Formats: sequence, structure tokens, C-alpha cells
Amino acid sequence: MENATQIELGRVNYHHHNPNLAHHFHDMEQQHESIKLGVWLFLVTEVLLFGGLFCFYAIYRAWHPEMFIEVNQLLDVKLGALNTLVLIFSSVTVALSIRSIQMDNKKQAVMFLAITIICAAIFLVVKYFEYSHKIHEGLLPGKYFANPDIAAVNPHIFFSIYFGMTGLHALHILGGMIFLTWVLIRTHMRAYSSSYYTPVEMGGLYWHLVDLIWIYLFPLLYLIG
Amino acid sequence: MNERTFNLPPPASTIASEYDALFYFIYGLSVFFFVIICSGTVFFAIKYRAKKGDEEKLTSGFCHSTPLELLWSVIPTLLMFVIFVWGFKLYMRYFVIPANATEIKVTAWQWNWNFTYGEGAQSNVLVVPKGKPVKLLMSSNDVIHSLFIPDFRVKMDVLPNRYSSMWFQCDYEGEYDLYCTEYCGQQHSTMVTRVIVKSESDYQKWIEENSVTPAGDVLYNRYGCNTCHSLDGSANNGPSFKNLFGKKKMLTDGSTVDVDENYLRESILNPQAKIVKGYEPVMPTFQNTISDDKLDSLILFIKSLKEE
Amino acid sequence: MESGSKSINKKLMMSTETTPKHREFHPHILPLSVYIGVGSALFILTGVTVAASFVDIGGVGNLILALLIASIKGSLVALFFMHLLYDNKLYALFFCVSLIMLTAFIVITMFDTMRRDGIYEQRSSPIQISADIYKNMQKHEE
Amino acid sequence: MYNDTEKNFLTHPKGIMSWLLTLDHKRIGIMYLAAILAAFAAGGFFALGLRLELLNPGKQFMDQDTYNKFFTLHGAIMVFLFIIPSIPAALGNFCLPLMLGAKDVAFPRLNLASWYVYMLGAMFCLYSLFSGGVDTGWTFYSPYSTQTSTSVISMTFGAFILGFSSIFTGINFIVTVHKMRAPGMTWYQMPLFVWGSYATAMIQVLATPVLGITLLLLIMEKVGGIGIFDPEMGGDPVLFQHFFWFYSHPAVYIMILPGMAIISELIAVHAHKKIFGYRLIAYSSVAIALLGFFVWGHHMFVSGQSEFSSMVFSFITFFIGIPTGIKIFNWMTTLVKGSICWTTPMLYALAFLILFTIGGLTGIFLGALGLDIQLHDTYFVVAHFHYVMMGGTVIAFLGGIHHWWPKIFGKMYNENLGRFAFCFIFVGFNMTFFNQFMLGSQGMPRRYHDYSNFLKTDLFERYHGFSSYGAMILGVGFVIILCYLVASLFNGKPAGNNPWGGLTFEWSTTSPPPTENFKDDPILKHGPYDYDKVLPKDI
Repeated sequence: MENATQIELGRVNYHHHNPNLAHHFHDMEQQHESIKLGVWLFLVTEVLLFGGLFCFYAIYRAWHPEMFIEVNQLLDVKLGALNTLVLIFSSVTVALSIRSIQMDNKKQAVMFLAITIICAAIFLVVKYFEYSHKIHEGLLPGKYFANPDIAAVNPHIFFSIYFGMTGLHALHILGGMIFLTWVLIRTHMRAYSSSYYTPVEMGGLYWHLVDLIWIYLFPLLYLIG
Repeated sequence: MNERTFNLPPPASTIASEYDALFYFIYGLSVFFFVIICSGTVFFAIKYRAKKGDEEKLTSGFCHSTPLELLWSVIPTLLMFVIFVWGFKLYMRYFVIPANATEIKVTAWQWNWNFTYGEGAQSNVLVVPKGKPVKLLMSSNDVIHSLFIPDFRVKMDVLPNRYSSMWFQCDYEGEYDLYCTEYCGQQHSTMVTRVIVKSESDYQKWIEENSVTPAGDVLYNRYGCNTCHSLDGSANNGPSFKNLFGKKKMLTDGSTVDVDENYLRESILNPQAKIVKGYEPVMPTFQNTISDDKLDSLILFIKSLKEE
Repeated sequence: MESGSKSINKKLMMSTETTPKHREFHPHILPLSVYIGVGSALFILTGVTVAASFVDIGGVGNLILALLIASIKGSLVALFFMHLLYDNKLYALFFCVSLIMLTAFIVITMFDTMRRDGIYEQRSSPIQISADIYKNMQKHEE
Repeated sequence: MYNDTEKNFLTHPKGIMSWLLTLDHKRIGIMYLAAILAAFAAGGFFALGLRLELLNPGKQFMDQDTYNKFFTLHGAIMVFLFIIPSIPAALGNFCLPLMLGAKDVAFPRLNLASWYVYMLGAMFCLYSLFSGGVDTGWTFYSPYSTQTSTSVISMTFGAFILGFSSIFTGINFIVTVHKMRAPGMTWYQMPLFVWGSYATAMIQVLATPVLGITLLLLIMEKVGGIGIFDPEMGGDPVLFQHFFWFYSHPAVYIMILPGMAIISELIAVHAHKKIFGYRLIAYSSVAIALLGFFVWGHHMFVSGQSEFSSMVFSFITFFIGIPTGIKIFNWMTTLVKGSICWTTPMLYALAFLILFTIGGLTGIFLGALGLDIQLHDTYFVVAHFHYVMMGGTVIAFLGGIHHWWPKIFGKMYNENLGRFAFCFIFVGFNMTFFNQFMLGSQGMPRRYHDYSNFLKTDLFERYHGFSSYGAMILGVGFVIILCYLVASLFNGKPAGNNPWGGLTFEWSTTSPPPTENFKDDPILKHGPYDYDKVLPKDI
């Protein structure tokens, strides 16, 4: 009797159609949209998290414009630009990996994901060189600042902001790498197909946001002069 | 003045009565709206209390009334505007300091107050003349403090990195509470002192009794300022101190600067920062040699060389 | 303007209705050319922004130009790579709200930090220009 | 009707692990309830300690250090561990999916994670409590917080972690409201509790990250001396206040909006009356949530911020008064021509109207630019926000607990004891806090361990004494409530599915609900408050 009404409503049996459908959703579409909305809300929190640092940047830049310009000469535009290109390229590849899985091309999807992760690694390696150079020069945040050659006042604040912003960003790159690696392994294990690829798309959305933040960080930190 | 009021202490400063007017205006409005809402709630709750047999009846569908809803959106909005404008006017009264105000320097630290008067007198209680506007120029040596004199209705945070200022004028002699209201650490609650309002003549007498020979002129010689900065206006390696304070000076880079406390302080600690046009950057820094209070009195000395 | 926002509202409401019948799941696949095109545009714009930084426009001109180019790049990423152009507009709405909040945060905070000299110059400038650490640094050198 | 043999979410499945690993929003809600009540007890303990210390001027039984730690811990625990998660994470978690006719929140795992993250954050707060306490005040104002040697780092890190739990709940609620409503339920058929929770979730998602970065920077400042808040390093301590209040003012609405949301439910259900101005109440929640983001600077009128921004902040602040006023008048008018049952939840709702009105009206004093100067950082502020937070949120929370208790546990508490305890709460609360308005406007500053150094000490002593005795009465009230609620679990009468005659979905299922919430998928037959269309006996 109970079964009869449920079948009438067209729900219950559907649960068994797709093993990826959680029990509390009606259908895959609802689940996919819910998760996507959730991820977008997560991205919203990320924007505001970085927002605090952008706000600091704006205020201190407005207070000490000459200091920002002088100190900025010490950053390596070439490395910054290289990293920008690497990140943009990885953004393209992660988008393509989603496209591939949408078209059920597992092999291609894995390949594009692998390229993305490699790009992320390159980004971090370049960052490592930049950081070690800064550390070597004594261009450190706050009280660790130890470079007496700068005439402008309070350059340590610029480096607090620089390390704060790029450091937080690098942490996000690292997090993204871990998540995308997991997605890659799952893709390789044929967990995803054109009927269920939500984690791939979510990883992609996150990765694009990390790219998007860098798109702003690059000119603000490296291209002031 | 002086009958004790229920809500506010007796108004002792000129601004206090303006403050009280707005306070009691909002107070009246609040009582009015509170009585409406409170009596309405209680009245309806009793009048429409469920009786026996009510469970058989539908209640009214009365759930919307544009005029009513407009009424209680528009009237509060208008009142809010009135209060905002009034509050803003009052706020500006607080922040625009009369030009003839007597200036007293306030230094706060954990957990004490120090008041320095123009003539070099210092004290831990604030002594002010009756019937004259007083400006407090305040800075802190450590954390944020806040100077509050409830009977004068004045309060302002005392910051460690910038000067803040406030003013009042008290027309009644007497003693009033003055204390810190920004939590500043362990003994925050002991940062309490008094304002003593004296008549003009008593105030002058007190200043004379307490003023020290302006240490500034001693320091002027001790630190060797005299080798480059004259007191009579004659030219030398550096600008003369005579009439220096309050002037606008042209700098070597073409910009101008107001000679005020901040500029003097900067020029002593970091002389190369802003060089007045026509002079060489030859002055040494006093960054590590001069203490803050000496710096203050040197600045006071330079200020005292200003012609009225 | 008003009717526009109303219709967006309506769309949002409609699109978020949960309908009882179960819906098929159709991925929205973009042609390869879109990704390649947007990718190349991003590469080119990166070059442009680096080049522009070497031209001195004066004042805040460089900053505005750099932010403008960054915003174009950002929009390309958001609209195409993140599918905001094709997806439910709700996502775009939330994303925009976050940007508006961020802008408001920065702008309103700067109402304070930039206008502290509104009445008295004295109150805006720091008492001590540079940090204590530089004193120590100088000492160290001596 | 309630039936012991039936499988409900409380009894099925059994075992401690089935609770610790549960994905059921109802169980997570109850776990949250237990956790926040423990926090409330801890916060209340500190509050009583403060009140006893202030009974007379001079040192009573704790020294300055202890006192400073007490008020810091009272504030931090009550704000971060109790009020912010109280209604959304405990009652909201339980009710929101039920009210929408959903089987669960959108992300049950995230929901469970949020509880564990909360517990982790609470552990950090507990750690800082036992490693010497914190003495900065819950606001952690720089530069004092970067200079003090107490455990500020573990406390702020705890608050940072708690932020994540708040964000998780927020994300869950927004997605649940958007995507999980029962078939056919439009936005304007949602119960107002859901509207309020939705507006709250918006703030949680948008504001909390800024607190996260602020606290992180404060920790960096303390550990690494990055110099952006520290005046000795060329930083600006007032910036910290901006950053802190950018979160913490909207957080005030995280606290009060769910309270308002509960009141909308209580008034409509217990007056058996269609709510007056449904849309305005719903819109005003959203309006308050959004406007709340642009008024943070009204905490800083005497902080040395520019006069221009003070003006802007004050102006926007007054706009918040308007939707708030609309809500109050709408609730009051809802009572008209109703059939009002003086149940315990209804008494709390009526008390809310009165107490919150006082809290709101006194807010006008503080929002007016010039007036704030005298009242800032005095007991007037303390009284104001306790009228809003306690007279508002806690009273609404108590009302909500009494309202949904029969639904959650299937047992009815003793209504007479409920009304009896209500009297203690109402009287004790007003005794504690009303005289603090006078205390504050007379000039008594907050966070003072001792008030024996003033010229007005005798006046302050009278008010403080009254407050302290009131606090004891209030404490007794809470103990009575705890006793009869716990007792009801063991010997309470079965409550029935719908003891109050509610029309929203949660009353249509059994009490306690089954794990999957509804035996059959719920179908929307009427609006949430259609008491003009549905006969009471048919409910």
C-alpha cells in the first residue's frame, strides 16, 4: 500500500537509479545544482577572506604611495608574469578537463587534470624561488624586515601585505592541488561520467577562483611602478 | 545647576545642556513608543485571550493594511531624520574647537594620566579655568585609552599613534570625575582622576605655583640647537625659532608644510625628511638621544617664541 | 531598471522551484573554440597589462588601467570558464553580492582612513613616522 | 499520535556512535543544543561572578586580573559559543528542513562537520581558559591584545575556527532554502522562521570570512609582528576596529534575526492568527541583514575615526530602525482578533515584544552621533545590548525551546512550572539590566572591576546592588527551566503531534519525527499561517 503511493509519486525507485544520488535529494539535477550553489557560496566566502587583505592593501597604498612604488621595484615582474601565464594556462586546462568528462572522454580529462596539477606545481616552485630571494635580501614582513637600503618609511608593511596575500594564495593553490589530485584519481577510477561529474566541476570552479584572485594580485603587487 | 537628575548627571559644561536637550527629546519619544507598544501588546493579549469554544472558530484573516503599514514606516522614518540631523549638529559642536581655547596636553599610559600645561606645569589631576574653552591635545604612550568626563558629556579615545583632541568649557567651579573608558589592561579601573575647575585667577595662580622654568630653553642650549637656530630671527645654518611655530614653510621639494607639533617633532627626530627651502640638510638626528618629555618641552619652548 | 530586477527576481524564483517530477541531467557543453579563444585573450591581456605598466600615465592612471585590464580578465574567467554566462543567474547574483560587499567594505573603511584630516590636519598624521624597528636597525649598523 | 513502538529519530538507530556519526539534521541539532547549553552555563557562571564582584565597591572576592578574565570569557563564550550558534545551529538545524518539508539539509556531512568544527573551536577556547585566561575583552582590541601576555592566541584561534562552523551552517541553510523546498512551496509560502534563518545565513556567509582574516592577522601580529595594527610598527590600531566590527556588527544580526524569526512563529501559532504583513516581515529580515553590513562604524564614534565616516555610519544606522520598527508593530497587530493562548512560549513572545522594544529604542540614543559620546563604553551600552541579546535573542530562544520541545522529544513539560519560571526570568532580567541604563548615562564605565574611586560611588553602588540581586533571580529562573525540561524527558506526558495547532510542516509529522522526517512526502495544502482558512479542530 505504502509502496503504491510512492511509486505513484515517482520517487522511491528512482533512488536506486544512480548510486551517486544522496538519499535526501529527489534527482541528480537537484543534487548537482545544490552542490554547485554550495560551492559558489564557498567561493563567496573566499572572496571576502581575501577581501580583508585587499582592503589592507588599499588603505596602506593610499597612505604610503611613494613607499609602495619604491618597494615594488624589488619584486620580479618576470617571475610574476610567468606565474600569471602558468595559472591562466592551468585554468584553461581545468576547464577543458570538465569539457572532456562531459563528453565522457575519461582519458583526456585525466590528461588535462594532470597538466593543471603540474602547472600548479610550477607556480609553487616559482613562488619558492621568489620567496627565498626575498628572505635572502631581508625583505620580510613586520619585525623581521632587515633591509636597510630602502629610504621610504615602513616598507615592512608592504612585505607583510605581500607575504600575506601571496602566502594565503599559495595555500589555496596547495589545497587546490590536493583536491584536484583526488579528483584525478577518482576520474581515473571511472567514478565520473557525463551523468555525474560534479566533483570535477567543483574542483574547476575553485581553481578558476584561485586564478581570478591571482589576476588581481599580479598587477596590484608587481606592476605598481 | 546642581539638582541631581535621574538619568544624567547635572550638566556642568556648556555643551552638556545641548546634549541633554537631544537626550530628553529621544527619551520622550522612546517613552511614547514604548507605552504604545507595551500597552498595545498587553491589551490585545488580554482582550483576545482564547476562550472556551474558540477552537471551533476560524480567526480573522486581518493580515494586511497598507495605510497602517505606511503609518509605521513613514512616521519613524521622519523622526529618524530629525534625530540624525540633530545628532550630527551636536557631534560637530563637539569636534569644532573654539579658536581661543586654552591648550592642555594629555598623556595617557597604563594606568595613569598626565596633564601638561602651556607654562610647563604638570599634574595628575586636570586643572582648568572656569568659563574658558579648554582644548585637550591627547596622546597615549602604549595602548588605546579614552578620556571621559561624564559631567561635561565629553569623551574621546586617546590613541598611541595619532593626536586626538577635544574641548569643553565649564562654567562652574568644582571637582568632577575624569576616567578612562577604553579597556586598557589590568588596572583599567584605577585610571580614575579628577577635573578641578578653578576661577580664572585661581587657575593663573595655580599655574604660576606649579610651572617649572620652561625646560625648553635649557634644552635648547644643552642639545646645541643654539649653534644653528637663533632666537632673534637672525639667519644661520637653520631657520630661526623666533616666530617659527604656526608658519607655513616652503620645502626644498617645492611643497609647503605647516610648522606644527608634528612637523617639529619629525624635524628633530628625522631632520632630513622635510628640509625648509634655502637650508642644507646638515642637522643630525636626535632619534635616540632625546626623550619624549624633553621633546615635548622643546616643542613647547619653540611654541612660546611665537608672537601673539 | 526596476522591471529588470523584478524579472530577474521572477526568474530566480522560478529556477529554484523544486518540481516534483524528476529531471534529466544535461551537461551544457561549450565548443572547444570558446576555451581556446578565451585562453588566448587572457594571455594577450597579460602581455598588455605588463606593457601598460611601463608607460607612465600619471597619478592613479596606471592603477586604474591595471585594475580595468584585470577586471576584463576576471570577467572572462568568471563568465566563460566558470560558466556564469550560461548557468543559473543565481550563482552570478551571489558572486556579485560578494563583490559589492567587498567594494563597500574597502570604500567605507577608506571614508575613515582617507578623511581623518576632515577638520584638523593634526589628527591625520602619525606622531611617529617610521616604526621602532628602524631605530634598532640603525643602532645595529652603528 | 506518539507511539513508543514507532521508530523515531531519537531511538533509532541506537548507540553513542550512531549519534557521533549521524548525518541526521535533527540529531545534529540536538548535539548542538547540548553543546550551546553547556556554553551558556559557563558564560552564565562568569556573569554571576561579575555581578557578585560588583555588588559593592572595592574588591569583593576577586582581584582585577580575575575580573578582567571573567568579563572577557563571559563575552567571548556568550557571543562565539552560545548566541551565534544558538538559534540557527540548534533550533534552526532541527526545524528548517522540517519546515521546508525536506528530508535533510542539503549537505548533511557538512552539517556534521560544522558540529565537530564547533567542538574543536570550543576546545581552543577551553584551552585558553585553563592556560591562564584572556583579559582583552571579547573585542580583542589592538594594540592591547597584541601586548598582553595572556592566551589571546588560542582564544582568537578558537573564534577563527568557530567561524567555519558558522559558515558551514550558513551555506547549508541557503542551499536548503533554495533547492530543497517541498514541491509547490513558493518563497512566500515559507514560514517566517525560514525567512529569518535565510537572512541570517546570508550574513554568516558574507561576514564571517572577514572575521577569519582579521583574527588571523591579529595572531600574525602577535606571533610575527607584521605591524599592520601595531602603532609601534607604523600600523594603525583603529583599522583593527574597522575589521573587527565589519564582522561583529553584522554578527549582532546573526544573533537577533533568528530570534525575530522565532517570534514570528510563536505569535502566529499561539495567537491562532494569520500573521500581519507577512511580506513586510520577510522583507524586513532581508533588509536588516543587508543594511547591517554598512553600519559597523557606529561602534567607533569616539575612536578617532573621521567625522565624515561617523556621519555616514550614523545615517545608515537609523535606516535599520525602520524595518525593526515595522516588525514590532506587525507582531503587535497580529494579536488583534486572534485567539491567544497564554502558553509558556507565548509568554516569551510577548515578553520579547516588550524587552526588545526597550533594546531597540535605546539603540536610537547610541546611534545618534552626539549622544553616543556620553554613552559609549558605559553601562548604557551594556544594558542596551543585553536587552537586545538577552531580552531579544535569549528570550526568543527560550520561547523556541518551549515551542518545539514537544516536537523534538515528544514529551510535554509542566506548563505551570514554565509560567512560574518565566516570571523569574522576566523580573530577574529587568531588575538586572534596566537600572544599568541609568547607571550608564550617569557615567559608570563598563569593564571596571572597582567603582570606589568615583565621586558618585554611592549612586553607582545602589544601581549595581540592584543589578546583582536581579542576576541571582535570573539565575534561579534558568535553573528551574532546566529542571522541569529535563524532568519532562522522563515523566512528561506524550505531547501529541501538534500540541499548539501549528500549520507548518513540522507539526504534520510525528513527535519525535522519524529519521526520514516524513512518512510520506508532505504536500502543501495551505499557507504557514492560514488560521482564517483552517479550522482549529482540523489541524
